[in-house]
Amino acid sequence: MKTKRKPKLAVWKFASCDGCQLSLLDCEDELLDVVGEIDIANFPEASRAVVKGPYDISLVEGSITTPKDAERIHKVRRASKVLITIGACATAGGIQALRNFQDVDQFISIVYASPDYISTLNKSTPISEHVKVDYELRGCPVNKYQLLEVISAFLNGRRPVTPSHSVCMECKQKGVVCVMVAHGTPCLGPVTHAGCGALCPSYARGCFGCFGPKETPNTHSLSEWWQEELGASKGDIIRAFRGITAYAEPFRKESEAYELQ
Amino acid sequence: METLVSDVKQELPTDSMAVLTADPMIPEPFRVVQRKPETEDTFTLVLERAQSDRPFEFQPGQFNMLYVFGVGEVPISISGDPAQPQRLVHTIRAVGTVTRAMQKLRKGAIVGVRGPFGRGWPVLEAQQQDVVIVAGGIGLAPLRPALYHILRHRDAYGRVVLLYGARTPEDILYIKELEKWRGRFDMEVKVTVDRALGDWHGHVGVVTQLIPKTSFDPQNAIAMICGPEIMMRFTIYELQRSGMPNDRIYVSMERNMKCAIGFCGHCQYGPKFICKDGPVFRYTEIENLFGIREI
Amino acid sequence: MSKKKDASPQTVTLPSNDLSRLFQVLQSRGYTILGPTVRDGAIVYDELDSPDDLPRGWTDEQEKGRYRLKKSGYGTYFSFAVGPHSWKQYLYPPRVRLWQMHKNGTGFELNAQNGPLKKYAFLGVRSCELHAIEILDRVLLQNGFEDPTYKARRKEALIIVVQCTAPASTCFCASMQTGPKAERGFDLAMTEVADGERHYFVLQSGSDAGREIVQELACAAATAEEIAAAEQAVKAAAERMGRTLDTHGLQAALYANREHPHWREVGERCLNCTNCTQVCPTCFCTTVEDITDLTGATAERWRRWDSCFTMEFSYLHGGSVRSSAGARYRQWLTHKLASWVDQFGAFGCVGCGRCIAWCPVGIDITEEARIMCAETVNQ
Amino acid sequence: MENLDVVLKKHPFFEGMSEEHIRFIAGCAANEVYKNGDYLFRDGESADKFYFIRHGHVALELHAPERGVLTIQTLGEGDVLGWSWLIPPYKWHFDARAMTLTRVLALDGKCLRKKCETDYQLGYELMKRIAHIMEERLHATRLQLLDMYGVHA
Repeated sequence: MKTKRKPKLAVWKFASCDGCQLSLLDCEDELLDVVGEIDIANFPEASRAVVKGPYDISLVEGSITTPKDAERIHKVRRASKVLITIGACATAGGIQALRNFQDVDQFISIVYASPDYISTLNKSTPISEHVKVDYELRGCPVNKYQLLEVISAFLNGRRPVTPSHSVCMECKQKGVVCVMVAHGTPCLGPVTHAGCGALCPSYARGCFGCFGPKETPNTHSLSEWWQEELGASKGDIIRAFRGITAYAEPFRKESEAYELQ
Repeated sequence: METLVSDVKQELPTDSMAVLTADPMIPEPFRVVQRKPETEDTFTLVLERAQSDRPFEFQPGQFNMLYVFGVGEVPISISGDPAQPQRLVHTIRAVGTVTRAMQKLRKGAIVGVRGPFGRGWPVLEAQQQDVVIVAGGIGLAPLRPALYHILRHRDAYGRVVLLYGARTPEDILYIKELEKWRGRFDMEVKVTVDRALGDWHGHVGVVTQLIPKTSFDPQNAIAMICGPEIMMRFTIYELQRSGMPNDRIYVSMERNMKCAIGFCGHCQYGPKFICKDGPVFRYTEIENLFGIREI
Repeated sequence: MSKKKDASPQTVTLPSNDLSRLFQVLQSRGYTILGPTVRDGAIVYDELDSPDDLPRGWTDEQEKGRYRLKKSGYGTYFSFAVGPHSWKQYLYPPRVRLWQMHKNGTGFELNAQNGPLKKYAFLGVRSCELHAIEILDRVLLQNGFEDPTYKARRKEALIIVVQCTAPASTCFCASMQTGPKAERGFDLAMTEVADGERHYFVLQSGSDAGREIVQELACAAATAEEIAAAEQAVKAAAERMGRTLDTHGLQAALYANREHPHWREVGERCLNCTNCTQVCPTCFCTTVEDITDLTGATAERWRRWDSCFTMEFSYLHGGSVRSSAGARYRQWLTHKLASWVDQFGAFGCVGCGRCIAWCPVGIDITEEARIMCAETVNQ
Repeated sequence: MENLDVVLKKHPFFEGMSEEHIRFIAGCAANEVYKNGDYLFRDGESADKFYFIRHGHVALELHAPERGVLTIQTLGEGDVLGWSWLIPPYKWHFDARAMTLTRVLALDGKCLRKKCETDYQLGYELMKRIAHIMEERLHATRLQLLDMYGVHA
C-alpha cells in the first residue's frame, strides 16, 4: 500500500493577496499530515521548488485581470486533473472586481504616472469564466478547515462537506444572537454562503458577504427590509453588496438594481 | 392451496425494528462476497455479516443504508431472496459519489449496513389474488424479493404478471432470471424497452402500453409498481383504465433519506415519512399527494 | 427528568432573597444550572453560577423581525419572554458526533464513544418550552425508535419551570393550548410574584426529585394569598398574549390549500435563511456529515441541525424536490400546523413566537396561516 | 373462413360503430400474411393501407445513416397500424417489418378515403377513432422521449 504514488498538489496564484494560500500554511498542525499524504509540487508561498506537471489537484487562487493570466490559466487547466478554485478572487473576481463597475482606463490614467506600462483587462473575472472548474471553495480568505476538508474529500473520493446554506445557520448553531433582529444592524448573513463560522456576527458585526451568495439567495427581500425597517439608504445597500464578492451575479444584480433607481 | 397466510407469515419477520441493535445509527460491518456487473452503470453486491453469521431477515421491499468507509451512506433497496437471509443482496446504480465508490469495491471489502428499514410489498395481502408487477429501470431490483417470495409460494397466488420497462436492451437487469421466469408456464413476463436498434427482437414502447395487453382480473388483483415517479404515475393511470381500484395498487416511493428511522425529517412526503411509513405505500394512502408539485 | 409519582405536591414560598439557596441546593446535588442570562443584547440560555447571572431588571420587546432588550424598571428576575435560544440546544445539540471509526485491515472498528454527560438543571423553562420538550419526546423517544443522545440528555435533565408572567407581542401559546401555565411534566415549578413590597417565588414540586429539593430548601408553606397572587400573575399573562392563531379546522384547511397562490407570495419574501427552523424549539430535522481525516484511516459521522429551507434537504437524483422558496415555506408551515398532527398527534407549534421575532424579514406564521386558510381555493 | 365484417366487428377499434358502416368498410378489407422479416411497408412508399394486426408482431423502424436501424415501437395482436393513408401526401414515414409470422387485415386506403368523402358520418366516426389512437401513441412517445430511466444528475 505504501508504494502507492502520492498525489501531486500544486498551488497557483493569479490576481490576489495570497491570503488563501496562507490559509494552507496556517494549517500548522495539519500541514505535516498534508505533506505526508501528498506531494506539494508547486506552492509559491511555501517553496520555490517547482515539480513538473501533470498535477492531481491544482488549487487556484486569484482572479484573471491581465491578458497574460487569461492565457496562463489554460496551461494550468491542461496540467491539472482536478482544478479547485480557492477564495473570493478565484470564484467571483474578488474585491478587484469593483473595477468591473467603472471605467478602467480612467482609473489607470489617474493612478499611474505612465499608463502605457499597464496591460490589464477591463474586468476582473473568476476562473470559471475561463476554464472548467471542478470545485469552488468560497471565502475571503478560505476557511482553513474547509480547505483541508476539500483536499481530504478529493483524496478520499468523497463529496466535500461545504454546505451552501446561509451564514444564519452557522450563527444559530453557535448560539450567536442575530445582529439584525436584536441590534438592527444590516447583515448579509441571510443571503451569504456559510463557511466562515459566522465570524463577524460572533463579534456583533453584520456579515460582509465574504463567502459570496448562498444557494437561492433572496437579496431583494433582504435589501427591501433594510430600507424599510432598518432605515438603510440606497447608497448603503449598494455599498453592502459591492464588497468582496461584488461581481458574483446575485450580489451584482442587487447593487445594480439600486444604482438604476 | 398448500401455502396459507400463517405459513408465509412465519417466514417473514413481522417487526423489522425488533432485530435492530441498540443504536440504529451505527453501521454494522458486512463483507463483500461478490460484485457482479448487471449493466454498464448497474451492479449487484452480495454481502455477508463480517462479525457473525446471524441471518439477515427482511421483508420484500425493505431497504438498507449502505456505508462506504470514509465516503458516505446511501439508501439501497434489498434485491435478494428473503428465503436466503445469509446472503444480503443489493443491486445498485452508480450515479453518485457513494455508489460509484461501491462500484469499485472488491471481494472481501467491508461496507457498513444499517437496516432493514421500512415497510415492504403486500405479499401477504396479495395471496389468493392475481399479482401484477410493473417495474421500470432499476425499479425491478426492489421488486425482485417480492417475486422470489411469490414464486416460492406460487400456489398461494392467482395469475402472476411481470411487466418490465428499461431504457434500452443493454439496460435490462437480471436478463438470465427474466428468461427463466419467461419460460415458466405459471407466470407472464413482458419486457419492453424505450429505444432499440434493429437487432432487438422484443417489445419497443413504454411499459404502460403493456398493461392493456395483459390478462389479469383487475377487481381481484394486487399491483406492485416501482420505477421513476413519472412512470408510476402513468402506470397507475393505465391500471385505473383497466378497471383496477386504487386500493389495490401499491407503489414504492423515493425521497432523500439520511437516518432511515424518522428522525432526520428529510424524506417527508406530506405527513408520511418514506423511510418508516413506506417506501411501499398503498396508492390510496398517498393519492392526494401524488400530483402535487414540489411536495 | 425524574419519574413522576402521584404524591401530593408541596407548595412553598421562597423569598426572592433566598433564590441563591436554590442554586446552592442544585449545585450541591451535582447539577450544572442552565438558564436565562443577558448576552449580546438578548436573553439567552447559558450556564449560571448564581442568581446574579439572571436577567434581573431586564425585559424584552418583540415584534416581527425585531427583538430589543430593555430595562424593566423592576427588580424581578423573570419578566421577559423567550429569547433566541431554546432547550433543544441542550437536549438535541446542534452538532453531535454519532460515531468514529478506524480502518483496520479490510474492516473498520468503532472507537470509544463520547464521554459522560453533565447533569443539567434547566432553570426558567416556560410552559411553551415544556410542551416543546414533550413534542420532542414524541418524535425522538416514542416514534418506534429511540435517539440515544436525546434519551440520555433528557433523562438527566431536571426541569424547573418558571411560570410565564411576561408574554411578548409575538406570543400565542394560549391559542396553541400550551401555556402560559405549565400544569405538569416538570420537576419544579416557580411563579415569581412582585407584590408591592414583597418579592417571592411560589414553588411547587412535580416529581420526587423536585420534592426532595423543596424539602431541602425548608421553606414555609405558601399561604392561600400567596398562591392566589401567583395564579393571578399567570392568568394575567394569558390575557396579554400579543397574537392568536385559530386552530379550528386548521389542518384540513392547510391540506386543502396546498396550491394557494399565496405560498408563492410568501416565497418572494422568504430568505430561506433557515432562522425560523433553527430557533424553533420543536424543529427536529437533522442531516449527517461523513468526514475523514487526510489519511482516510479515521472516519466520523456527525449529525447537525438541518432545515427544510435548504436545497440539499430534499435533494433527489441531481435536483431538489422543493426548489422554489414557496414550496419550502409550505413544507415548513404545513408540517408545523397540519402534517405534524398526523405524524405525532399534536401540532408542531407551541406558540412561542420565536420564528416571528427571529425571521430577518418578519414573516409571521400566524398571519400566513390565517391568509392560507381564509378561503379554500378551488383548483 | 370468417366473414371480414365479423372480424372487424370484434376488433376494439370498431366498438360501437354501426353494422352498416362496418359492412361498408369491410368492402375495402383483405387478409394478408407476412413472414418473419417481411416488410408490410417501407419508408417513402405510397401509403395506401390501414392495418389491423390479428396475429404476430410488427416493428416500426427508422433507418438512420450513422446509427443503423432504430426500432421506434413494436405492435402486436389487436393493434392498429398506419394512418398515413389518411393524410396527404399519403406516404409512409417508417418501415414496418414483421418480427414473426404476422397476419393482418388490410383496408384499402384509397377505397376508405373515397367512402369517407361520400359519407361524412362514416368519415367522422373513423377520424374520432384514429384520433384516439394517435393520442395514445403521442402519449407513449412523449414518455419514451422523457428518458425516464436515464440518469439526470
